[in-house]
Amino acid sequence: MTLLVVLGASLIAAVILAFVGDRKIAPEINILGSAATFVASIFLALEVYTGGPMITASGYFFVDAFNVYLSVLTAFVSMTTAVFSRRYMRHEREKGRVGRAGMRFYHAMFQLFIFAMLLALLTNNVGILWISMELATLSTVLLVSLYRTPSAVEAAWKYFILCGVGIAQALFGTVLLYFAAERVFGEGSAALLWTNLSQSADKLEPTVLSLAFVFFMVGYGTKVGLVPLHNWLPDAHSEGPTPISAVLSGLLLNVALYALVRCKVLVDGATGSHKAGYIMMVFGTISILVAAFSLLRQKDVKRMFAYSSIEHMGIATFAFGLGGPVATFGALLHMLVHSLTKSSIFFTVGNASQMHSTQEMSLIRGLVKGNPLVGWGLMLGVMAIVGMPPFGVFTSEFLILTAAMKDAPVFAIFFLVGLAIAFAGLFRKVIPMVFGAAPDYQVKIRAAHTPVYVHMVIMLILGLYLPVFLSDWFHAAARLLVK
Amino acid sequence: MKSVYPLLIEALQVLIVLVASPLLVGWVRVLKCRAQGRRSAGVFQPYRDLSKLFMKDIVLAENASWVFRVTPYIVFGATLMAGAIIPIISVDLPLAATADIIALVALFAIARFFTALAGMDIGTAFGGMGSSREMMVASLAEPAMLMSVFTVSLVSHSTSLSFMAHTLLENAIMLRPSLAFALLAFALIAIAENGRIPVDNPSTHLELTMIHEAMILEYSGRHLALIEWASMMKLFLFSSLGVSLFFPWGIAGADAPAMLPLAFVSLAIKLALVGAAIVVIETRLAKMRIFRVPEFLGAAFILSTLGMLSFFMLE
Amino acid sequence: MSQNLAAQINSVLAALILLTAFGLLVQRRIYGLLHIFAWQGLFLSVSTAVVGFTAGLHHLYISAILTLALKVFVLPYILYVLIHKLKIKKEVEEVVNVPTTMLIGIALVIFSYHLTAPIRELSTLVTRSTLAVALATVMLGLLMMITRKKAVTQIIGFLALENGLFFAATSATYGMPLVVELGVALDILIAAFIFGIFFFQIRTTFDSLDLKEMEKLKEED
Amino acid sequence: MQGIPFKGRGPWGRGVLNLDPLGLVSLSILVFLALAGLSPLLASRQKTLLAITFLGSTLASLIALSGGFLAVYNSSTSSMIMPVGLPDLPFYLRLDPLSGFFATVVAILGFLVSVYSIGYVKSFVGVRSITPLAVFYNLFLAGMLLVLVADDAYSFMVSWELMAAASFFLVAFEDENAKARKAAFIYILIAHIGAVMILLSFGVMSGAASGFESFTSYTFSSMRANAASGHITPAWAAAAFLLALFGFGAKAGIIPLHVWLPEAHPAAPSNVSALMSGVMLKTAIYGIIRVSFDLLGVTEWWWGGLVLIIGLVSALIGILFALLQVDLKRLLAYSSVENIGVILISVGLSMIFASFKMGALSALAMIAALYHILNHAVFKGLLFMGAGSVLHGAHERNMERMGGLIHKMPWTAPLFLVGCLSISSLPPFSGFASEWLAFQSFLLSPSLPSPLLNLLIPLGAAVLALTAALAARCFVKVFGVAFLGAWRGSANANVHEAGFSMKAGMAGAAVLSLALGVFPAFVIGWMDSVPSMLVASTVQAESPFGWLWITPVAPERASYSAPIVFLGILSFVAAAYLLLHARKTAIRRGPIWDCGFEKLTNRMQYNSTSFAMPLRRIFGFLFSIKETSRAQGNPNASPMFQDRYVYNLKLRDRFWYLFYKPASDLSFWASRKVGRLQHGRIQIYLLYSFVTLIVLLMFS
Repeated sequence: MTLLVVLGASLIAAVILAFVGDRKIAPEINILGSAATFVASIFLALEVYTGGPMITASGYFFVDAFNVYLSVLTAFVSMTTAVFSRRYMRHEREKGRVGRAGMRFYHAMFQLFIFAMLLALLTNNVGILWISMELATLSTVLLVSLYRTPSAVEAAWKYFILCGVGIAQALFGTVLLYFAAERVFGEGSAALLWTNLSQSADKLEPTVLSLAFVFFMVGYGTKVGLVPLHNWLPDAHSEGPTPISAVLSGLLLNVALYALVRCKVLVDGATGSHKAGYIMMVFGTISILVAAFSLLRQKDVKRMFAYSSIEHMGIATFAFGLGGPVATFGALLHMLVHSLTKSSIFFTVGNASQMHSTQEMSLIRGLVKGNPLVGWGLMLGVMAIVGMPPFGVFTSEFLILTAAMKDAPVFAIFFLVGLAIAFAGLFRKVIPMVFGAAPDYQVKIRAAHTPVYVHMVIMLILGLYLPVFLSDWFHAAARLLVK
Repeated sequence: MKSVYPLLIEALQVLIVLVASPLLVGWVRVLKCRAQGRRSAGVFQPYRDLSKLFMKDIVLAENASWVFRVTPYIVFGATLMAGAIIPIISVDLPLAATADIIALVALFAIARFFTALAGMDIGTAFGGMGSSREMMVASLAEPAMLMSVFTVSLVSHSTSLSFMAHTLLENAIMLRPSLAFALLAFALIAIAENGRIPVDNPSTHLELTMIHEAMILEYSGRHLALIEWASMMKLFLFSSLGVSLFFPWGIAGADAPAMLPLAFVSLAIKLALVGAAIVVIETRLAKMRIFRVPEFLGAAFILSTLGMLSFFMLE
Repeated sequence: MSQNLAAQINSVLAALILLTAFGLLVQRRIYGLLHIFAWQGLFLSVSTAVVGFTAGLHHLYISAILTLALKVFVLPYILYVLIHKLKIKKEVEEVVNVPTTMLIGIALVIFSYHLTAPIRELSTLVTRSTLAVALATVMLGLLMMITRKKAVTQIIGFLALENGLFFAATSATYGMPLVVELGVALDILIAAFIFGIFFFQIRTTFDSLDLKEMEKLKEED
Repeated sequence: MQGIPFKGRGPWGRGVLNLDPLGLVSLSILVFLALAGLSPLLASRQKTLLAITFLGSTLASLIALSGGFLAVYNSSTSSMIMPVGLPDLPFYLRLDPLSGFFATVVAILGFLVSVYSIGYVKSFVGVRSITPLAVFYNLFLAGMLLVLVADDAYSFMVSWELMAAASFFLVAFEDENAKARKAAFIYILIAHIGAVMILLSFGVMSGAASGFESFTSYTFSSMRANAASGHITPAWAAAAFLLALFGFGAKAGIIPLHVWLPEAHPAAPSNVSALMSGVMLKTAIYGIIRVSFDLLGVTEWWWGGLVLIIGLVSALIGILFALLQVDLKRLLAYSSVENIGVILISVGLSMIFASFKMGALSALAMIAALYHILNHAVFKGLLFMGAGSVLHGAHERNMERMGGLIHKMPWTAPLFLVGCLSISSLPPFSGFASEWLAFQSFLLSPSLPSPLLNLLIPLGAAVLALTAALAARCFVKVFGVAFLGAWRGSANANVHEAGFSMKAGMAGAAVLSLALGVFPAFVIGWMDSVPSMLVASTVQAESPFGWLWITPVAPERASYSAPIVFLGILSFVAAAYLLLHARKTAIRRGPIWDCGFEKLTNRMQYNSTSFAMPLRRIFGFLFSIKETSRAQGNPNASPMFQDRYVYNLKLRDRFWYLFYKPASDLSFWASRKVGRLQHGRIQIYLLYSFVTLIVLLMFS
């Protein structure tokens, strides 16, 4: 029941918003919709926490420790993003970067996007998982090109084509999976239910599944933004409206990684080897290194943080590939803290670039002088994202690094290099942006600071005092994922 | 008696250092004049100089601060303290236990530190130049000195001066390469530390060649007297340290008051010989350019380190 | 109709699909591309129907009809209208010249055959060896997207790739569950509308559909 | 939480009242954190903020001081568990003599500097907001104390990075000048890389245990257990040691990881640089000792050898660089590199002895190291505070424009002189005592069974001696150029003496460093519990009037009685003074001798550059020196008679060009190459995914 509310709220909101259009109350409805989703997801979480993993009668939906926290996270971040985008988009509207149709489209598609992601998280059917991933892509494509600037259109086109092709390959993987499962469960959707598949994964044909994993890897990996499938990501993040960049790198990447991990579990079960894990480790490490080195040379602030998202997705992928209880725990935690941190960073970056009406980092200066909340928000956010305690990212990287040092010391060296370079790249750009004197072209804006600092506080809490229920979930999920 | 005897020795020793040091300098001067075919002012001239200076009034530089005025006393005190801990005539010297060879080097370092500061206090180019050069010499000579005495203390398994002298006295005369190296190094360092030719010339006031004299150029009256006296004591102490470390024979052993006269005589002879050696060196050699000095001291440093190495390798 | 016959028909259709895939690679005129693409869709739906008939799976008929509607009529029509409206140049321009593309294509076919060889035995009698064709079609579609310069041709390549997927879904595995089929069809439809919108956006912003216009976003040195 | 007795009720509840050392230290940590949290609320009232913050930190430091002192004094080990952190990895806290000793060091300097800061920071009030300073100053102190009491990898890393971050913001405090920002960047970068290496080393040490089935393998106790039970193979142990050594070394500023130090210390406010140089570097030494002696246990002698060599190199090169500096605080920073080197020399010796199971000698070297840590904290703090009050009184950091400050700053000058005397290790001041101990432990080395070491160690002693002599020379230069002579700067500079609290802070440090020098026996007796905990043996040999002497092994080996030497010098000086002042003699002031050249100006004095010139001639090969001198005026006049000459000396840290510039160039080159990936052409991107697909298919 709650599950239906979780899924339904955003869908209904989307429909309503499609009709409300550019009215004054549209943002409020937007907030309301995602707030409802969030509340419902909380209740869902409570149910799962008390009652354990639940599966709906039809078997189409399945909620366990792994996806419940991701859906709560998704609902939460979408809510804060809605709150943030209220003022942000109003400012954009006043500056005339978005038209009436644009606003209508923006709000409706935002909710649709949330719906797609929640569907992808909660469904139990690997086929529907694929469909909702595709839906998530399609619903954001035109949001990326919302500003209709040449670069925006180009970015959106690349996003569309690359992710389309990638996701198509994921479909091929799904087909192969079904092809193998059909022989065990017979035809019909029973053969696509993840629960069934995971229970009797060892019966599945290993050759087919290892073939299927390749397609899953390339397919969902494209959406996770793993190098060398990442090229759409920086463009899409830098050209879209900031709230969209926030949810893209905060949520969509997570969901894609979630899909990939779900598939990896099946493949591991079938092949009984650790090959999939190694593939993921290699992808993760390459992503960390490439992203770190690309960070060094960025001029556009949102682009830079897009690369940092690639780096962190690489870390999480690496950790999932590494396996083992601690690394998996770290990876799950990392997905959580990264999305919180990165979305809050995008909020502050959005405010900063509105203050200077540019995304050029060389023109953004003296934030602390201009607006201490924005300045310190950015500084703390960056400290959090590079893994400085007492923020949550540190905790996850602590676990992942120590585990890596034990199980894969060779990778740990690349890790060290990557982290160092990324740290240097971010700090050498951010310090002059935050400190120093404020330039004369800096303007005051009415920015929403609450979302930023709410995220900060949560990150702080996660870094200093990880709640018991979370760690229980993570342990449960780790047990689920580590065979 | 038992308890008084060491105190007597101590007092006697301090007295000797105070009184005999100008004599040594005088002796060196006399010999030098002879060697260079000049008429000398006699062995006791240094005493006359000192007393004259003590009588004179003081002219202070306008810019001189309290550092400048307190320096002579500190230099004098530190040097005399050093004199109180080097066993010259007898090994059981109570104060010898309070400060070992490292402390001894440090005491000379204090004196030098303050002299250099005083040189910079008045604010002339000369003072600064003198201090700079002095500290350059010192910064190379001091480690070399430590190395060479360390070699001795490795041989004698102690850094306490009286114990070192004692052990060297105890065991039979044998040729140790390490000690030979150490002695050579010590000789070079002693020359440098006391500002003798070829490193420095105590009797010149030619601006460009001065080291020690440049620092104390502005001193006068009793200040100058104290500093001069201290430097005489320093020469005396280095010579006597050298002889008591490397040629300790004749020095009075543990509570053997009977040996004291003999100790006196032997000390006198040894120091006379040292003086002669100094004269020979100073008349044979010419003062070297200031930037040759590092090479000179580098040689000393290498020698002393070689001494230590040879102790580890050969003994 | 015996299994054997069905298998023969099916493999013929598979061959035809592969042929059309190659046809897409060689064809130099856009309208020609559209026709070939429509033909491919037709073969696809027919083979779906055949499989459904032989296996007695009726939901496959639905997907066959869907395919027929979408891939043979709707999408080609949309594309036709767009090309007409936007006055796109009628010649296809490619990055790599045709013979090379062909050779690569051949190599890809061999590769995918080799790849699917181990799982041929698992496949059912009727649809044996069609998986290789499906994979080959997917890869040829990808190859086409890589080697063509125009947005339109890329889209066609993309759709051809989708055809390959469908073929795999239907022929190799007797079709996915109906929900999935419907969902996928829906997505394709949305995608079609989106690229429709895109063509206009691109056209208005760049007044050309040449992808060369869209190479601004990069790490400049 | 095996092996950790749940002793000591924390600072909350009745815990405050009982004198559990850990309770006291954690109480002070809480006070610091509370102050940091409080400060932003007072941002509007800067004056009250100033008072509350620094009085509060003074108090907190005293509490920590008592705790640390007690822990060492009755060599007690107490531990407790704070219910924060990961659910199954709470913060384990533990205060043993080792951490107690370092906590004492931190607290002592924290106290003195906090007193000093009351006056020093006042000069910022009105100029800029001191709120960040107040916040991060307290966080910084809290972080350092936390590092010392942390007893598991997680809480250690958290507090370590807290310390780093706080000091980063302090370095960037005067953020409008780009140099400070750059310094802060370099600092935080190197610190972070070091932190990651430490993290990896913890990973090695804990990973060997339970294979991460549970998080409790992150506790230090289980790491100890691993090392003891031989879970860690020698190779892994070596890896852990090396990672830790370089991780901590980056923070300690060993050559060649020192480059951040001379940038960050001048940039930071002087009270902060006093803390950074005085105690923050020591936390790194703490880490090295903790990991090598406590967690891993020294097994291989080459560990000690490596540390020894690093120490020697850092000491010698550090002091040489220091000698050539003209910026006072920069010079002090380089001298900190030297002192860290000196400390590491003793630590290395101690490790060597420990690896050969020579308890007594190891303890002696350890004591030498600890003693020098304490001394350096005090006198380097003093010197930085002095530099601060010069900066505050004369608004000048460049020694070339100083001089004669002794006349204008009658208090700062003598206090600074005390600092110079003890850093030049002259008796009876504190520096000498530790140097004496270090030399003793060198001279006891012949009993080592390894011939290689027997050759290495004399060289080590030589280098140490050379370093000490050069240090003396360096600080003659500092005091002589800055405080003596005549003012070289602009004529209308109004130089004024520091305020009361600043004088008080410096005076405290000066008295302390004299006391540490005169009564070493007490100090050693107090800190003997540290080596007895680490290497199970102590140094102090029995002798009559034990408090009067330090007699490392046996009275006949060596003995040093600082009080008597002090009294001796004093009495001789007094005697001379009294005797000479029995007769009244006039004292006239006269002009200095200008050897006939009438137009002497203050700029003709020897300045810092000219003082160091002979050294440049000798050790020039170590630096990258650019020396230019050209004549200004009418070109057709003979070069002899130009109206002015301009001499320009550029002196750079060669290591920057040896390691760091290549590294950054390399990474930028790599990023250019990587940037090519983002080519812009969508076909290329599709090709990437195509190729990826093919490759993966081939491998599957």
